Amino acid sequence: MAIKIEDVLRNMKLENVNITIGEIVEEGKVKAEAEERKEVREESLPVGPTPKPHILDLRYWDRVLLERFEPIYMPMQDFCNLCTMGPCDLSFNKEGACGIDLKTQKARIVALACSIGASAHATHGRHLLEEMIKEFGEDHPIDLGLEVDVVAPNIMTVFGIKPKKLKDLREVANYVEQEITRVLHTIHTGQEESYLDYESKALHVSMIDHVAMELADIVQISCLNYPKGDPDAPLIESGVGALDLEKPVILVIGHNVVPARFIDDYLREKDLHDLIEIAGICCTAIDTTRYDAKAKIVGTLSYQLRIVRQGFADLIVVDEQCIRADLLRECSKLGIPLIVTSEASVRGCEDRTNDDVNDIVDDLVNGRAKGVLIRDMEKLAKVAVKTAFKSFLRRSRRNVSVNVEEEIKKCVNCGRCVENCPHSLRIDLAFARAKNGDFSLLKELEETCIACGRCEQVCHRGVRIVDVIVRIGEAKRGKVRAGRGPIKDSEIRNVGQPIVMGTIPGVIAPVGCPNYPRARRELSEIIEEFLKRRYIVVTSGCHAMDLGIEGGLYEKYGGDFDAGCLVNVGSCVANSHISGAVIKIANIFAGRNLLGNYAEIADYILNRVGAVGLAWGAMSQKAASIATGFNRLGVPVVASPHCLKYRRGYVGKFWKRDKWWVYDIKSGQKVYVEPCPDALIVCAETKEEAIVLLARLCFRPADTYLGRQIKLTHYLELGKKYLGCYPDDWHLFVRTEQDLPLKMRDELLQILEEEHGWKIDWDKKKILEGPIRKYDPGFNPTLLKDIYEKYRR
Amino acid sequence: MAIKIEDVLRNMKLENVNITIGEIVEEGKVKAEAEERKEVREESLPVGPTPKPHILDLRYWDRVLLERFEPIYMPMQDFCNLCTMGPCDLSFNKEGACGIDLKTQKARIVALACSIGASAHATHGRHLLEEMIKEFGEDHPIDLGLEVDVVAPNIMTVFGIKPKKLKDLREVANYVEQEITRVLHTIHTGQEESYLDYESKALHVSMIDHVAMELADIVQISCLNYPKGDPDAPLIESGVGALDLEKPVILVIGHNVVPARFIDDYLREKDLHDLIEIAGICCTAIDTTRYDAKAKIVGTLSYQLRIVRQGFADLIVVDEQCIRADLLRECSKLGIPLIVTSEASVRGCEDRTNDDVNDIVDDLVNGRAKGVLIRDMEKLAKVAVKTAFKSFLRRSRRNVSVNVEEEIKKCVNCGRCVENCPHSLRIDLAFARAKNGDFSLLKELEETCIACGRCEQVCHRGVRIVDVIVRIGEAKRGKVRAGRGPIKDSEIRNVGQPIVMGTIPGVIAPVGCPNYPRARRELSEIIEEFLKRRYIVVTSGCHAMDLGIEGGLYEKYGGDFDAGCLVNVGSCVANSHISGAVIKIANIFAGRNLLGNYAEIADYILNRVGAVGLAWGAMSQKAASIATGFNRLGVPVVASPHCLKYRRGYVGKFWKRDKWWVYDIKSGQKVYVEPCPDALIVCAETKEEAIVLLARLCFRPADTYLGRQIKLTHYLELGKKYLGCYPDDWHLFVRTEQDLPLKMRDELLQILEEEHGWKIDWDKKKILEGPIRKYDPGFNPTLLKDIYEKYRR
Amino acid sequence: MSVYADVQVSRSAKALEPEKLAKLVNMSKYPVLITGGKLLENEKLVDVAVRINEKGIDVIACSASSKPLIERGVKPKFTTFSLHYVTQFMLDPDFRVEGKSIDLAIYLGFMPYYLSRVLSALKHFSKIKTVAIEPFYHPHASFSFPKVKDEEYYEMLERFVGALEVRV
Amino acid sequence: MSVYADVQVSRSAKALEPEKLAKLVNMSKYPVLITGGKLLENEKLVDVAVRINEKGIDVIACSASSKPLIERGVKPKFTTFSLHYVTQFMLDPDFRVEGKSIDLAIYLGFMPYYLSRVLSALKHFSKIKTVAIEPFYHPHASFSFPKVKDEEYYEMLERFVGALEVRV
Ligand code: SF4
Ligand code: SF4
Ligand code: SF4
Ligand code: SF4
Ligand code: SF4
Ligand code: SF4
Ligand code: SF4
Ligand code: SF4
Repeated sequence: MAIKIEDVLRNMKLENVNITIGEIVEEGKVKAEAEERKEVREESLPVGPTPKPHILDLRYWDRVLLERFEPIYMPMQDFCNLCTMGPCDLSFNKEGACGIDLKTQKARIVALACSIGASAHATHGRHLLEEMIKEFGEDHPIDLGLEVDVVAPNIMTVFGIKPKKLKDLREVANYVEQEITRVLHTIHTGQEESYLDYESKALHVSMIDHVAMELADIVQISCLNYPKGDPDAPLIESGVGALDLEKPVILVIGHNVVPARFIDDYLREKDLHDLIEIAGICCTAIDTTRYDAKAKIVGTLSYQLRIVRQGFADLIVVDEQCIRADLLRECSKLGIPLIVTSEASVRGCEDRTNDDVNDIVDDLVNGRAKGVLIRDMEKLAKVAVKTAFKSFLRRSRRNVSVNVEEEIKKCVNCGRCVENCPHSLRIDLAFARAKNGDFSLLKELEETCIACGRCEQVCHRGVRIVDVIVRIGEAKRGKVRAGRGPIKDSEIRNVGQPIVMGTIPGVIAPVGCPNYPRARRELSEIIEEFLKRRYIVVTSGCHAMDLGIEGGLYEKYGGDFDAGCLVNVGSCVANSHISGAVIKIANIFAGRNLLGNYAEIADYILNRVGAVGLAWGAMSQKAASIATGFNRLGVPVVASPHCLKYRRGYVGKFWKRDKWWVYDIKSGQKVYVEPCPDALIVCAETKEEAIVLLARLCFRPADTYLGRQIKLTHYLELGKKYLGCYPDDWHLFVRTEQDLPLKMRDELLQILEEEHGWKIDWDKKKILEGPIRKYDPGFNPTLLKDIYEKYRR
Repeated sequence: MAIKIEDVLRNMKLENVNITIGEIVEEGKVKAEAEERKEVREESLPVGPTPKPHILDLRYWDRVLLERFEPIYMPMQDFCNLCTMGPCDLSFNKEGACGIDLKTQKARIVALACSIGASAHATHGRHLLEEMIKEFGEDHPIDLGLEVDVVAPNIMTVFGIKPKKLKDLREVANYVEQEITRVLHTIHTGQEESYLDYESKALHVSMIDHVAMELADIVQISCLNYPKGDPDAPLIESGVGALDLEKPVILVIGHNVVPARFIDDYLREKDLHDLIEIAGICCTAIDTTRYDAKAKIVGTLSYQLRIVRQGFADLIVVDEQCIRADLLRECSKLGIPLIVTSEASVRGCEDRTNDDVNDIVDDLVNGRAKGVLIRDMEKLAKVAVKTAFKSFLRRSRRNVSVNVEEEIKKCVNCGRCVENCPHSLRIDLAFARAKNGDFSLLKELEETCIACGRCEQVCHRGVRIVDVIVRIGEAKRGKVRAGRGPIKDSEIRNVGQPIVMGTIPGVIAPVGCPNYPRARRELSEIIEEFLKRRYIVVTSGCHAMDLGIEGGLYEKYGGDFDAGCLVNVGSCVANSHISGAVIKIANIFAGRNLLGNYAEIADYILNRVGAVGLAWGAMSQKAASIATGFNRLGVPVVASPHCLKYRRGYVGKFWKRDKWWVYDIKSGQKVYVEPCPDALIVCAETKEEAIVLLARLCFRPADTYLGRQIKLTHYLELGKKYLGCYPDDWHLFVRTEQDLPLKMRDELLQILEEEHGWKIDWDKKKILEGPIRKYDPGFNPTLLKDIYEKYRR
Repeated sequence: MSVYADVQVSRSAKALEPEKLAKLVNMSKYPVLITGGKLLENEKLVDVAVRINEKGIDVIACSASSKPLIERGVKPKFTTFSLHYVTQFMLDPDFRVEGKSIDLAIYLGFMPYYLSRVLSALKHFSKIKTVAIEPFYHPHASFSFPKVKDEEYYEMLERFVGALEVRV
Repeated sequence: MSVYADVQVSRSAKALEPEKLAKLVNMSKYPVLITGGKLLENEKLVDVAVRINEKGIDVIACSASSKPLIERGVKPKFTTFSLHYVTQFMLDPDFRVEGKSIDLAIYLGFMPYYLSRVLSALKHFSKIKTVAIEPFYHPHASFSFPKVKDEEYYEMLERFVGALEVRV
């Protein structure tokens, strides 16, 4: 008896009369007033209690979160060897020579990972800022288009200013670097004694990460003519299959658009634009195509080794982050020239910045230099283009032939590769079957392999495992909508109410790295389930690529930020527009002041905005800080099984009733509430499990009964579909019979009575006893005493 | 046939005629001219090629260093699990899933450790700077006393300005934080492919660390009325035995003087100064006694647990870094109140900043609050003093009794504790012997134990091992000269020439943490050997304390920066005065321009200034960055056996002749030189080995023959004394018969002929053939092509 | 006299024969079977889980493995919470399944690296005994199947199920 | 079918009986004995080193252990370089001691944590075989004494020295 969502929606319309009461009304009113005073606000915005917060300033909010969402640690390593008093055996939560215990040590490592992640975006942002100031002047306006007035929600909420010009961002960058340094300081031996305080640091530096990302992205949007919140940003030709291999191919890899942009400009300037393919891997791919829609996206991190091994890249230019640490070795094996451009990723290459262009080109093409460092971007562009043409002429000399059969024969099926494969992929079995002509397992292997190369490191028979795998695959092709940047204020105005009411059942944000095998395939399946159900889907980074290349979803779903959309905001740094969008709901829709008002905003989001992140294969330290930054803002994240390796989750216990309470501003009471969301970061093993979990984490205490009905409908349906039954805890989300989907109401009431012992008035079909709390349309929850007091006054 | 150093010196005087030629003359001249133009210089100092360098700007210098001083890696761990693609087995230099190999991964960890170290000092410095600006205004002058004109040699050389007021340091702090963030960024998965580039980052961020330390220390000296280069800084009562236990004892632990200072001020203000003991552990001890010579130094890190367990501390106030991570747990077991004050080290304590003083005091004294966070230093002072008095009244209630005999009886000599002891100390044997009434091994154990508590973590019999050990020890007592801060310009003027000539045989700088067992005892033995031989000894941090408390050396040796002195510059951050002093030699004595001129200065130091650091038990990440910062500046460091756990050394190969060359500015040629120094950071196992090694690393290519004679004399003597023979490589340092100590000349010439096949003209007692190079008094070495070209012009 | 302790691993699972593992389960007070995502792909594992359940051992179905189990008539005690949640619950001494406290957990059908983390958490921070009946040896479990060849794995499962006593 | 590889240690030393260790040394082309600081405190170890040297095995004396050895008539090939230096040299395939390339190194008398790092470096980055005849089992060595009780240690050293053939 599947329930059709359309029916529910239709039913709801009938009942759609008296819902604009209570908080919704209040918020509407506040909003209207706020709108009127917009001009005034611009000049004299009030500043909240915590502008430029340091570690301790928001600790009280962290304590609230950590009380509910208890950290869970899953050590990767029983020992610590961070200082020379070690190594210390901390197993079973013993203490090391400095007195630290295992849990605290794990929390310390998490805080460190988040610091590294934040430092990556901070450095990226600082680099862009200084580059753009050099080029455009420090008075260049920050401009995300006419329809984006709240240009920097993260910066406003955290730092407490609304930046107008590039120069305003310099003090933001200083602040970001200061906070990262301060958190890093705490990693030093001999500091925290409680894991809760390291978690507070992880949360803090990850919030800073969102500020850093926002800084980076608004700089590049403002200066580089990227799409500015455009729902119809162009569709980019993507996938290996999209490349025109008749042309020289310049492959750009990394996260920073600057080198690719100079090459692109140079090509246009010299009218060579149509003669060369610029193709990208990882976030540089996304940002390059925001700059020039004719550039192409090859794919995600797991394509790096694949592409190199295929030998058709005539030049590789790398910038920073997420670049394989064997790229120079791999390229030089095939004679592919490599240019490095970033201080972060020099790879031992000689600095040739001051050399003659032709000398560098010659050295690269002839293999005298395997890779070179060029720090001058104009020179880089010249060298890159010349090298690409010359190298193209030698492409045929690159020996990339693989005798698949022979390689397969070499294998003795010993399984050493499997033990070393991060996914324990059964290479041995795949090869064994292939020997007998059955290539199905090998095909399957190709689909799931992340092309990391660890298997090859241990094969004593020298089987070219990755080469075989690459040879088996087909060149994928698809379209990815170019990263549009921010969500427009008007869009927020439209969806704010349905999101907060719950009538848009949720915002699903797939963001992260696809280093979970099968992620490419599974991700699209998960997301399409939600697109069909008209959730808002907003994506970025490598996940955004996969949804296009593997899923072909951009062609099917619109780019407006509204129910059933698929919005690609951009590269990793564009994640700040996702956190920014939820912040903007609190501001534009609900009229909450942003400036220096982080805790209030996060509390608002946690209780009202049913947004959930999905990191189906997060890999990097940046992924850790991005996710943790969402967490501090009150946005839960579902992660792939690999993410357990981050060692720490924030997972609440639904069965501990006393953990789930809020202050109700309306009634003036502390009330127990349903446990929603009941985790801030939690892993799922299968896509089926992830789907149900995502739907579950969209519930919010402030849902209206209409919203709750819709959310419950999806949750129950998805439970039936994927778990084979209604989920264990659906009844916890029922406050009143009105929360129950109309068509299922009788059935559900019966279950509540029989299985959960609730008292039902069957005449009126009313629930008499059972729910955690009564439904009150004016319910106005907060977890913060100061917010409670402020609004009670 | 021991040679008396006095004889050598006497002999030298006879020959002391024609030595002020060559470079020495040149340098002298330049110096004189520079002096004359001082006024002018002040305003229009030339700026060298690399002001505010970023990572890549000094990479060329790093490459020079790393070419000679090859990194050696000693993995602590075969696996990497820094990202969720791992864990990756990197054993035997295999590559992980991101493509990184084991060496590069180890270098990455080193760069990370140095970043953490630098971030600690940076945050400390930033905190002091903002605190002092708040109190003294941003125009408060940077003032290190009349005799210190070059106030900030590190800042000048790296950042390229000479700061005059506090506000000038703000941009320095911004730069420091930016650079740390940039280096941290490179730790992110997927960046470097070559260990050399991670080493370059480690070197860079460690150079930044010295800038950060200097910033911190000149701020506190300028504002807090510390000794300003005073050779007669007061002698501080130190050691547990120095405490007056009839008074309430406030114990301050950490690295940041601010909380202790407020308490001290409050006591003076309220005339309670004589009624309370303020005593410190770790660097806070040093800085508190720079502020108030009546405060007392208890000792180093390894005293933390000892003191707590003895129960006489009536209140512990901690700030940041190097604080045991079990302090709150340990204190609360005995009912010792704890106040935390720093964002870095909150330990789960509640923030009571806004509470009533009496409430906090009551909660602390009654144990309702085990520890509290107080962020307002004025309130802290009040709470601390009240709490100390009240807690003092309850001191007798703290149960610290240990029945040593009973504990010893409990032990079954299973050895589990030994396996878990970082030093494999034979607790089992010590207890076994003690059972039979022989306490000698237990005494020995007490001497070597660092009181880390790991043994107790695993004893299944619950033996109170640390308590027993503490009970066995006696309360040490000694005097430590208060940290004097910078070396005066006039002192540099006096010793610059003898140091560069070599007639002061070397500068030995014991800096670091004493977490190597026996370090306390051994350190003093090592250092006294050099004091007797009239080396300059300049010390800081925990080593500075040990030399007083254990060695009693301050009372024997003077505090002027000159031959045979023992100068304590101060806490960890005062290490910058040691790097600063060697920089000042290049500037004040040799007239080299400092501003933005790092590579030239470091090259000068490496080739001419026979300064060597000694870290006899370095523990922390700060120790790593301090040492590595010295290394980039051309100063080698000898470290204790524990320091192998830093995983990386910089150790040259004396037998690879082609590694040891310089450009000679005078002759205009590339010349092979003696391999000196032949390591930048290298470990020794025993104090005997360390002594010989220190003497060996004092040789410099630019030594005059007089200097070389003296250095050889010590080296040969120490070889005989500690190795039982002349060292293996002494002949490599002989360029001419004049290099040979007069009294030993015949013997040595004979050895050179017989064992090394040198040709000797026995009539003239001249060496005809054999040395690596001829001695040339005008020899003017550099490793940098650009410096060579600059001075050849 | 002893190992110099810088080999960086603490307690490793005892690798036991299936019969011995079953005996441990038989001796436990309230054992549960926790099932993972491999049951969605591998009918044989579903079968094993069903038969373990038939011996009277409660099932907690993770990773959506409830679906095939329910189809085969199993009534899992939980169906909705991922292994990450379930582990967090189990780490809390207050956690009860219908009033009962889990003292032993059997794991079947999980990705190895995923399960490994969970076993590590329980090893360090709880007293619950963990038993991995997986095709990989799991060092962080209390007890694990030994390293076996693929073809032997199902036979070992058979032996394990066979040796389980029916609980009442 | 196999171990799930997150136990974080690679190859561990074979713990062998003294006679077997001696046999390995006998079979090597150019073995050296490297001595450490414990010789300054422990006359028995000096004795062992002297007797190993008498079997024709060259000594590299680190940590100032040359002093007692020279007093007993040993002529170490090196006296001045710390173990850190010597290891750096040995990691270089060009390194020769009087023209000879070390293929096996015996370690005696070092602090366990200090030696452990060195053994780890040689294990990962060289082909030289390392033999630890120390009172602790050294996992990173190629071969090591097993875990023994204190009193047995000297007896094992005796057996080791006894089983060494005289080299010519
Ligand atoms: S930081 Fe603490 S636990 Fe880690 S190695 Fe150092 S002393 Fe041991
Ligand atoms: S390691 Fe090599 S030989 Fe062994 S199974 Fe894998 S591919 Fe085959
Ligand atoms: S390349 Fe593919 S098969 Fe090989 S180890 Fe990596 S993920 Fe496994
Ligand atoms: S999503 Fe992850 S893998 Fe992809 S570019 Fe961003 S950080 Fe790198
Ligand atoms: S950083 Fe590289 S080596 Fe380390 S765990 Fe990640 S993929 Fe493996
Ligand atoms: S662990 Fe305890 S019982 Fe065993 S030797 Fe050490 S003190 Fe004695
Ligand atoms: S407290 Fe002393 S004896 Fe115990 S483990 Fe630490 S150093 Fe060893
Ligand atoms: S010397 Fe080392 S242990 Fe001592 S205070 Fe400084 S960093 Fe801490």
